[in-house]
Order: sequence, then structure tokens, then C-alpha cells
Amino acid sequence: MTKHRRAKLAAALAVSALAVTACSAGGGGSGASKPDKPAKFAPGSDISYTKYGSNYPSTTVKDVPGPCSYESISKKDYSGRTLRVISHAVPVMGEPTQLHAKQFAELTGAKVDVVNVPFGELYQKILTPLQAGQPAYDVMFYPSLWIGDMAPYLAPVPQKYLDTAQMKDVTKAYMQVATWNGKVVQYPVDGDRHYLKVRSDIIDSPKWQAAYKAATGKTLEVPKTWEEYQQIAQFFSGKDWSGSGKLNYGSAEVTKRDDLMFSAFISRAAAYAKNPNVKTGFFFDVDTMKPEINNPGFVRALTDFVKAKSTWPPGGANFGLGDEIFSFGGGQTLMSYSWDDAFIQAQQPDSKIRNEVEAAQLPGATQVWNRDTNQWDTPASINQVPYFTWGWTSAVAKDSKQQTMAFDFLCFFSNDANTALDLTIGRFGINPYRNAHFDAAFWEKQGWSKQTAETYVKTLSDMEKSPNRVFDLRVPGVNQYMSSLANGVADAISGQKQPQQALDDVAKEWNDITTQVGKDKVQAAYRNVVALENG
Amino acid sequence: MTLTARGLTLSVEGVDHLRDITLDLRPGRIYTVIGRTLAGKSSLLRVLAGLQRVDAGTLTQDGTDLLQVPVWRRDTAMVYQQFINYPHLNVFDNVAFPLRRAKLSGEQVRLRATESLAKVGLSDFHARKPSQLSGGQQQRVALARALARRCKTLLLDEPLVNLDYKLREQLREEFRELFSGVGDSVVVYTTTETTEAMMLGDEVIVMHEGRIVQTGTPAEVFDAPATTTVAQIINEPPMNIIPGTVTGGRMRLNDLGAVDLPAHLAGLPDGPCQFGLRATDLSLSSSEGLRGDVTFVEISGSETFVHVVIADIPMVVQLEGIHDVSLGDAVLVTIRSDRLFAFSAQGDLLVAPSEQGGR
Amino acid sequence: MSRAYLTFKYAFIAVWASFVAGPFVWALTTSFKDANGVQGGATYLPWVDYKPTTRGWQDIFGGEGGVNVIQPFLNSLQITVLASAISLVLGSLAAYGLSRYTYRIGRMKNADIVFFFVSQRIMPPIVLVIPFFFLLQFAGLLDSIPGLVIVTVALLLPIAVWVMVDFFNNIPREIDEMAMLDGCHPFAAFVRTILPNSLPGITVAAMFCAVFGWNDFFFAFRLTFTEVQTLPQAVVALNSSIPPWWTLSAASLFGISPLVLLAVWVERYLSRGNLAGAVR
Amino acid sequence: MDGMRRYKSMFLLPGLLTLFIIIIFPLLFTIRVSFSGWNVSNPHMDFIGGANFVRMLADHRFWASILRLILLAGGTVLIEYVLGFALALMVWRNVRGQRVWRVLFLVPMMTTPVVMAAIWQTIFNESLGPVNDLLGRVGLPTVQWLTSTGPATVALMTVEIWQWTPFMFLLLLAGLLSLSKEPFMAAAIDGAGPVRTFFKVTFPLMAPVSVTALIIRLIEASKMSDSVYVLTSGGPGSSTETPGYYLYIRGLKEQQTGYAGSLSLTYLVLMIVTLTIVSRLLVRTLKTRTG
Repeated sequence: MTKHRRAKLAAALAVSALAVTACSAGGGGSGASKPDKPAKFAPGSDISYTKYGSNYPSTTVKDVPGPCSYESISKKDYSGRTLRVISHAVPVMGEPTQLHAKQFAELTGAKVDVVNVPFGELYQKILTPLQAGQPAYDVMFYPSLWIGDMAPYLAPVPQKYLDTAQMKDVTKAYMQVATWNGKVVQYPVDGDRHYLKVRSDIIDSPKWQAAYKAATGKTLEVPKTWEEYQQIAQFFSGKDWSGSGKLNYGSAEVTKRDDLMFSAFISRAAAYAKNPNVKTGFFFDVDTMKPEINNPGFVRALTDFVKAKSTWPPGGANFGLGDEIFSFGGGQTLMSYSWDDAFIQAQQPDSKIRNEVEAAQLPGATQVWNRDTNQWDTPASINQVPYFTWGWTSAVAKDSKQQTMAFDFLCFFSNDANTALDLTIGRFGINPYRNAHFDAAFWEKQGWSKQTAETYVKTLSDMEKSPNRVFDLRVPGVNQYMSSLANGVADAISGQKQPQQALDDVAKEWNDITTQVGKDKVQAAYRNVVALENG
Repeated sequence: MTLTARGLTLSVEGVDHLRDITLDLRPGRIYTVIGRTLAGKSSLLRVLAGLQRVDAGTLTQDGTDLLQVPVWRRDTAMVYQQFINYPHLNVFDNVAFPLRRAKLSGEQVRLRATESLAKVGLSDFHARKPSQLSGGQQQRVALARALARRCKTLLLDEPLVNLDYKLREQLREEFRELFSGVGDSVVVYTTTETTEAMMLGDEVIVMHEGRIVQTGTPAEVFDAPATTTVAQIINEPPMNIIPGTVTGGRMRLNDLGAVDLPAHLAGLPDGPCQFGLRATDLSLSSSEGLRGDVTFVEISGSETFVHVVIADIPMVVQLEGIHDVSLGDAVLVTIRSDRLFAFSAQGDLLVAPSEQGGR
Repeated sequence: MSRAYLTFKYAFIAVWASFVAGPFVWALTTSFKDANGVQGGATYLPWVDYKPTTRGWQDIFGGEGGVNVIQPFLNSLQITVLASAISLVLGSLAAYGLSRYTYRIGRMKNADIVFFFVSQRIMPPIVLVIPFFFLLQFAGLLDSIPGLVIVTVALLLPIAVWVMVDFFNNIPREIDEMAMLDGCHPFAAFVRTILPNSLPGITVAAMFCAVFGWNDFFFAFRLTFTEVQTLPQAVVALNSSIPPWWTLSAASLFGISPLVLLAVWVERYLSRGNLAGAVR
Repeated sequence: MDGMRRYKSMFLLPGLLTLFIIIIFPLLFTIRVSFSGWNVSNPHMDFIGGANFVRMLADHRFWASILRLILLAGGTVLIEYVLGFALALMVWRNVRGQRVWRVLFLVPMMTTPVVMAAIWQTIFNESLGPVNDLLGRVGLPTVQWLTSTGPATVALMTVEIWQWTPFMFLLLLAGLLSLSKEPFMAAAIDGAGPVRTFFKVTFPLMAPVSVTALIIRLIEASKMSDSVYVLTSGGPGSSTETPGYYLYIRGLKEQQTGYAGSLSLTYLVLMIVTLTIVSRLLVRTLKTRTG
């Protein structure tokens, strides 16, 4: 009967539709490596991004010969193979990933699939398949502090890549960041730290110096301590010092709980709680794994943080990194401290405040808590503690079937020509991490003023030299610790809890997290962090 | 080809819809099923159609156990009291639908559908959607579809009940014509209307509370209703039933005085019994008769129905013409005692008046 | 109606209309800005308040940002259409059954079965997503369109059943009986006579399926890796720590445009008044 | 009637089984995982008894989020209902530009919530967004939309109302369009004014549609988390956290799969119980009072 047949046909159609799509999905597939093909680039060719979009700077650099150069990579033939890459959302890190993937595909014939994911999603998006044993990505770009959770699933960087000149130029601190249990498992592509950024045009202006002196009796200069920072920020808040007809404010900070607020808080706490004479850890006492997060140093920092509310622009209590970048980079606020991005943003060629900014070390403290003696120490000079907060890093999955291609991609990504160009594009979020980058001349060539370039380079290289510094909590479960910390800090800022109470609660939660994750595991990992701090 | 039902019984959630229905429905004959609402008429049709399972009983045709044959292989057509057509199809396609299902050739389909639509007078409406037709026309479409199939069994479930009076009369006339052409089919037609049942049926089946209480030709049933219930169902307005007693050749109607039995009831034995009298056999008088109080008056067409209560018994008097009687009036009612039906106290017919033309 | 009421009515409509349109107008104007049009504070009129550029729009079609919304668009389309179709087929069958027959599964009667279907909407996506991950992994369907289709069907089927049960209940049973008397077995009766008369209901169900299928971000995001990117994912991929408001706005407008067209279509049905039975 | 039975199951079973198979595994998985200590550094299905549930009992953030959800969802759905009804009445008949309004009022529900929330985030941006800018222009003080509890809640509700009032509008308008004219004519003949007509005729007739619309919206609102995620991230502090978002933090962001499992299960059970009670109550009050 036709009725029967039609009904069956309908069902069959639905099923076959599924089947067809099932067949068209999938893909990838490995393949034996093919012999080299002729290079598309001559050695030392001029490299520029202009063909990829009209808004890329017209800067041209030379292809630096080496195994990762345009020339060398263009000899490889990866046609018919697929590389799966996960990276952050566009543009920060996401855009360079997309760009270099496109170039890599053009050079080698490989198919490169890139997926971009918002920051808040990256962790679970990478980790869920790794833990489930599902090979989802060959190359992963992620914040370096996750190394403790990621390490078991990562392929160590092969010696051949470690031996390249570009890798050897990576500063000691960033090689350490990439190392886990003695093995380099992350491929450095970015260097990051927190430092202070100020509007030099205002700080240096006689008019404002006089006004500040009149109001506070102090000289207006780049703040050396958090107290000075607060005072200056306070003075400049709610005044139209930029002459734009709109009010300006003192300080832009990352304060959004589930964004990167924990880093801002660590920046503020470093000088109060990292005592150069105490060598047993910043976050924990590494010998007992007792959380130090609620000691008077941290409480002092949180009290400062809460007080700073009055110096923030509207919405400043829910600023993500992007808001902070817009606020300082857009000229709304006088000062800011966090990653390089806001600074580079202010230095973009079309920026209204280009060359009116300057970089400095994070503010310090006149007193620092000593937990061994249970009292505040007053060092001879201001206690200044650089914070090597996480930066972007990259890695190759252990169970990837495309490891060679994956590492080739990363070494191409970070070759000298690409890095030189990437560093100058603010929205890329790629910041100096090789010795070669700490050269004021390089930045002056980009149109930076001498003062801006020199303060920038000096600030960065001084940080590398400091013997007393803070790193992120690079242990398994770091997200739980930081999430709990951010929650406590947010409770204090919103006034739901007093600082001491908030941090006591965090300490309690940290103990629980340590128990859950396994004390030995965390302790072992934290020993490595402590070693870096005193490096 | 006779459709044979034996002991069909159906109850749904404790309510009996059909009780022990036994029938022989012969081809080429039209059966009208009359009964009050919920008497089981629709249930009977649904069982005959195969739309309803039964709890017990058998239904056979040509030796086939019909109860084992699913609806769609029954070769039964049905017309519902709601005008059920396929709303998405136009008139022609509605009629052609079952023909196409039956795999007739395109030509055959066209011929039969056209012919059938012509029969019901819808030749000019082939392309209309049912929703663009009047109620009467919609029901004609349904009928045309049923007729076009020429099936063994044609069931009509109160097809005229939702139409207005005029249309009903008109269609009723046409139905007679239409059914005369159905040949070998068994036609079963349910209705609550006496006139319809009388006019259309070769045989009338009277149903009450799920049972068949009487079958017979219209005249048989009308002239000799088997029980008081049938007498009430088959007459419109229902036959007046008056309790009474017979003693020694005299009868006493309820509390009223005793009179001599009319001639045709002479043989009645003594004891309590019930008398029936059609409304037309009562009249009002100005001088003599039984005293009654008027409780309600309705005038319908050229007739007046006067509801009176005589010695606590409600009765209806049907008068020709329009009469000026009003509520609360005291009237005198005369009865034609030669038209009295006599029933036993249990309601079974004892004696019917001799045939005298009826209606 | 009094004058005061009329004034109030049109004022109310106007206020609500601007509230509804506001975000779209804002997104539209923002999509033509660049950093200078955004960072200085809110700007509205192109040429007057800021200098318009089409950069945001160029970017979403494979421009500089490296985001291309075309493939995600096609993926979303495939998933939505397939999942909606399967849900509508399975959903109308089940709904038809539930409206015409009496079922008993254990202690569950028809009303309880309908509730079982609808209650699946109570399941918070967050509860489902981790198990779904392992389920699809087991079936080898992670990061594939069939995998997403299956998951999406679970989201849409309850909606389809909910809409269709009510709709079928409003179609006289006599129509299917008639069809069976006319020689259709129950399945053919359903396909030939009930379905053609259920277009309004199917429209509503299809609309809900399309809306919930197209707009799903949560599952698509977590059950795919690189192969299958849906449109909402592509838009969210622009939500970086420096959100380029212009690209985000352009991508958002592009992402919601197909369903806005759907609104026009649904309204047409609504005006004809034959959606009525479908949403009771 | 024979032959019918076979078809009976053919209709229901494919859909029922499909849904059952897709849903049953997640449910069983969640139940099982809630008794395990599965987390990021220990991704295994071990057994730790009811430890997760004990921990949950003392988790103030979770219970506060449940309470907040009930108030937030209840409040928003009620406002959506009132607004949706008002709008439906206004464009039901006798209105100029009927079709334009109807389409416009439908559009928001067609848009992708996460995408629109991202747009809303720019709108509520406290220094760069248009809301504060416009407030400033008319001389009103600016509001900390996303950084103080009250305004953040308002912003959240605004987005929810913007997105989902159209759903109410659609259902109620379709309901209105299906009403027959007779009761209205009767009311007009009785000389009832518009207000009386509404309360005596329209509202009672719309009771069944209202109940359905309210229940469906409550079900959907009980899952509220997308807008929270994009707009406020639960902040300031944890003052706009809903259970959906809190679960997201615990389960996905922190990868505490086991603990999140026990939270999920509790949340699910609470929602089913609450929604069942609420829908029974709604059916009873609306249908009996007006029926």
C-alpha cells in the first residue's frame, strides 16, 4: 500500500539525513610526513601583515633565518592534514592565532581549524576532553598558570625546538613558567606581568603638580607605594583633568569577580605579604600548607582595595580586563596596573594619548608582614615585589596525532618576524618575553617617544632581575583556589563582608580545596612555585 | 449480504450503551433507528462501522466476522451529525478521497464523484472548500462522499439534526430519492424525529436505554407500539399515558370517574393498567369534559399544543389552528375514547385501536 | 473608547516599541563604529557623533579578526532544520497518539505522559551537559552535527509534543474516523487528513523549535571542538577581554536576522487567526 | 477495532523512547556522580558516600541562590505576564499599524539570549553605555547598573523581561484572537464598561491560556543563567547568582563534577517540586475562581 510506503519513506529520510551528515563530519586524519617542497619565501624576505587586512600596521620586518622562519616552514608539506587549535576569543590571543593559522595553512597546505573561546570558558573547554580521553585539540593556547592541571596531558617540547635561537632567547623567568617537573611542557609565546601605568602628561604637568601640592602638601610623582597610589587616585577622581568635558577618574582596576580580579588583588597584596626574608611561600606556608591568604598582609591589601572604590570610574567595580584597557587606554583614568595591554592600547598609532603614558614598577609598601615573627617589618627601602602573573602560553596535547605539525605551528607562530609584528599590535595581547624585546630602540622605531619606550623597557627588565617576586599559584586546582579568592574579595568590595572575615572564609575554603585535590599533590607543585618566587 | 448482529453488548465506564443487540439488516433496505438522545443509537452505528469495540456479541456479514475486520477494510460509509468533511480538500476532492483510496482509476473517480455531486445538487461547487459552504451544503458533500463509494453499508448518524427546520424538511425529501438508488446497500439511519423515521425507513428500530424495544415497518410500529416507551418515542408530541384501572367492563382513569370501556377495549381483564392517547385525540370543549389547568402553550406552524394537568396527570392536547388559550386558564378537555391504547401496568401493549389512517 | 484611553494606549505602545527596538538600534549604530567611537563614551548618530566605518561588518565575513560567520551560519541552519524536523515528526506522532488513544504505562496515564514530555524542559542545561558529553563521546558523535542534532532533539521534542497535543485535541476525532472509514489505516489517516489540517499548529511548533534550536549556545558550545561551530558560538567567540563592540554588534545582528524574518512569518499566521488553537 | 492496537504504540513510542533514552542516561549519571569525589585532579567515578550532600547543606551560596531564583523568576514572570497581557490587549483590535506592532513585539523572543545579553552588557556599561549617558543628559544621576546589588538585579530583570515578554504576548494574543465574540456582545448589551468587561469576561475566558503561559514561562525562567553569566557574572559579590550560574561555576569552571552533581540533583528536585505545586495552585485558583 502506498500509505505504508510513504510513511516508511518519511522515516527513512530522517535517518538517512542523519547518516549523510555523520559521514560528512569527522575528518582530520594523520598521514606519513611528506618530503619537503620548494620554499615559497626567499631567506630574509620582507614580512608584513598588510595583505591580511587594511587595519594591520604597515610595518615590515625581515624573516630571520632559522628552523621556524617563513622560508623553512614553507618547505614543509602538510597538505591533507588537519591541525585543531583552541585559543582565546578574538582579538586577544585569538586574532594572532587565527592570523598565523591562516599563514601556516598557506605555507604548508595544512588545514588549520581554530576555535575561539571566551576566557571564562577556556578552562573547561580544554580540560573536559583531555580528562575524558577525547582527543579534541592538537594545539592549545591558555593561561600559563593552569600548568598544574594541564601538565599530565601535555607533550614535552622536543629538544629540536628547545635548541632554536628564538627559544634560547626567552628570558629565564618565562622558561621557568613553561617548565613542570623539570620538563618544558609549554611553548612560550607571550610574557606577562603586572606593572603600573600612569598618564605622564598629567603627572608631569606643572599645573597639576602645583594643584596637588596645594591640596595634599606632597609632591606629585609616579606613586612608589599603594598609599601614594590611593592618594593620587583620590585627588584626580571626579575632575575633568583631560579637558574633554567629561569627568575623569583616578584608577582603573580589574574588579570583575569571574574575570581576572584575583590577579589585581595579588598585585595589591604582593608588597604587603611577600617578605624577602620569609622563603616559605606567599599563598601558603609550603611546609604545612596552611593558607596565608588571611594574614594581616593580605587583609591590609584587601582593605586598600575596598577603599580604592572611590577612585574608580562608573562601573569600575565590575571591570573586566577589557573595561580596564578601554578606561586607561581611552584616557578616562589616570592610572592603572595590570598587563601590558592597556599600555599598548594607549600607544596605538590612532590613540588620543599616544606617548602620554609611562610604565613603572607596581607600587610597593613601607611595611611588610613577617609571618615568622608575626609582626610588620619595616625594611630600609620600600618593599617592591614584581608580580609575574600568568600570560598566554601554548602547548601540544600528548595524545595528538599531529605533534610534529603542531610544534612546527607553534615555532612558526613565535618566530622572530611574527613576534616583532605581534608585539606592536595592542589587541593581540602578545607582550615581551625574549631578551631581544627589552630594547628601547625597537619600540622607538614603532613611533614611541623615548620616555615612554625607556620606562617601559626598564620596568620590564627590572622585574626579571628582582630576587623577591610573586608568581601565580601554579598548582592543580588553581581555578578553584582563585575562584574562591575572587569570591571573597568580591564580597568585601560589595560590602557583604569585612575584609578579615572575607579572607578568613577564603582560607577555610582553601583548606577544603587542598584536602579535595590532595595535600601532597598541591604541596609538591607549590614547592616549585616557591622556588621561582625566591629565584 | 445480510448484516447479522447477535447479542452486541457494550458498556463504557460502568454505563451500558448497548445491551444484547440482535438484528438482521438486509441489503437494499433502509433501517431507521429511533430513540431518545443517549439511547445507544450512535453506539450502535459506531459498532457497525467498526469504530467501537464491543464487550460481547458477534457481527457477521457474508459469513465474515466483521469484528475482526479493521475499520479501513470494512467497506462502510458514514455521515455524521456534525458536518464532517476534510477541511483542507475542496468539494470534489472530498468526494474523490475515498474513491482514490479504493484505487479506482482516475476516470472512474471523476465520473463517480461528479455523478454523486450532481445527485446532491452540488455540481457547481466542485472547487469550493467546505468552509465556504452553508451547513446544508456541507452535509450534502458528506452525503455525496458516502454515496459515491457505493459500499455495502451506509450509516447516517442524525444527519439532519444540526440543520434548521426548513433545510431539514427539504433534505429529508431528497434523502428518499437518494436512498432509492443505493441498490444492495444496507442503510442505517438514526434519528430522534418520528417523522424522519417514518418517512425514510423501510423498517423502524426503536431503541431505549441501549436495548432494541421494537422493530417493524413504520406502520406496524406506529399503529401498535409495543410498550408505553415506544409509544412515547414514536409519537410527537409523545403519547399521553394515563394510569387507570379496569373493573367489570368499566374503566377509571386515575382519580377521575369511571366510564364504560369503549368497544375495542371490551375484552380487557380487571385490574390496574395504563391508557395511551395521542395528543391529536384530545380536544378542548367549552361545555363538557375533564377539568384541567393549562401549564404551557406552544404554537408551532398551524398547530397549537396545549399542556394541561388533569387530576395531577400532565397531558398534551394538539389542536389544529391557532387557539387563544393562556397559561393558568382552566379548560375542559374531551378525549376520543375510541382512540385509546391499552397497556398493561408494566407498559406492554394490550390493545391498540383499529387502524384508522394514523397520520 | 475614551480619548484618554486612546492616548494612553498609543503612548504605551510607543514606549514599549522603543524599549524593544532600542537594543537593535544601538547594536546597529555600534556596528559601524571603531575604537574611537566607543571609548569616548556613548555615541549615537553616524557622521554627527562618530565617523562610521564598515570594519565591524567586514570582520565577520572573514576580515581581519579572522572570524567568518558563514560556515557557522550553515552549521546552525543544518542543526536547526534537522533537529526541528525530527522533533516535529516524532513529536506530532506522539502527540497524535496521546490525543486519540488511551495509554497506560505503569501508573502513568495520558496526562502523565504529556507531563513527562513537558517536564523535560525543567532539566537545567547545566545538569545535562556533562552526561551528554560522555554520551556523545561513547557514540563517537562529539563535535559532529548528528551529535548536536540528537541533543537538540531532546530540547525540542517536549515543545513539539506540548504544542501539538493541544492542537490535535481541537481537531474533531470524526475526521480521522471518517478517513479510516474511507479506507485509510490509522497512520495514513493521520498523514492524509490530520496533518494537512494542522498547519497552524505545526507552524507554531516549528517556530518554537527553530527559536530554541537556533539559539542554543550552551550545548553546542560544550559538545563541539573545532569541526562544528554554530552561529551563537561564533558571536560569543568575539567576546574577548577587549570586546570589539563593533564586530560583536555586527555579528549579533547577523546572527539574529534569520529568526527576525521568522517573526514576520509567524505574525502572518497570527493575523489570519488560525494560530489560535495552536497555543491553548 | 482490531488492527488499531498495533498503531497505537506506533504513534507514541518513537517519540517517547527517543526522549527517554536521551534523558535517562544524564539522570542516572548525575545521581551516580553526586556520590563521587570527581574533580579536576581526580576525574574518576569513586564513591565517597553522601559527603557532597553534607557539604551542600552548609553551602550558603547555594541556598541563597535558590531563594534568589524563586524571587527573581517569580517576579519577572509576573511582570512579563502583566505587560504581555496589556500589549496583547492593545494590539488585539482597533489599532493603527497593527501588523508592525505585532511583529516588533514578537522579535525579542526570536533572538539568541547569550548574544543579546552581550549587547545589553554594552548598553548597561556604566561609563560607555547609552543608558547612563542618556540619564546624564536629562540631568539624572548615573546608576551603577552592574556593580551594585539593586541596579544589577534591575538590569537582569530588564533583560529577561525584554527577551521573554514577547512569549507571553504571543500566547496571550493568540488566545485573545481565538475568543468568540458572543460573550463580549453580551457584556456590551449589559452596558459593562471596558474595565468590567475585562474582569468579568476577557480575563476569565483567558484563564486556560494564562495558566499555560505562566507555567511554561516559570519552567523556562527556573533555568535562568545565560543572562546572569554574560551580564553580571553573578556579581556584585554573589548578589545576582542563580543556581544555574552557581552550578556552572562549580561544575564547569572549577570542574567539581561530583559536588556539582549533588547540587544539580537537589536543584532539579526542588524545581520539579516547586513547579508542580505552583502549577497546581495556578490551575486551581485561576480556573476555579473564574470558571
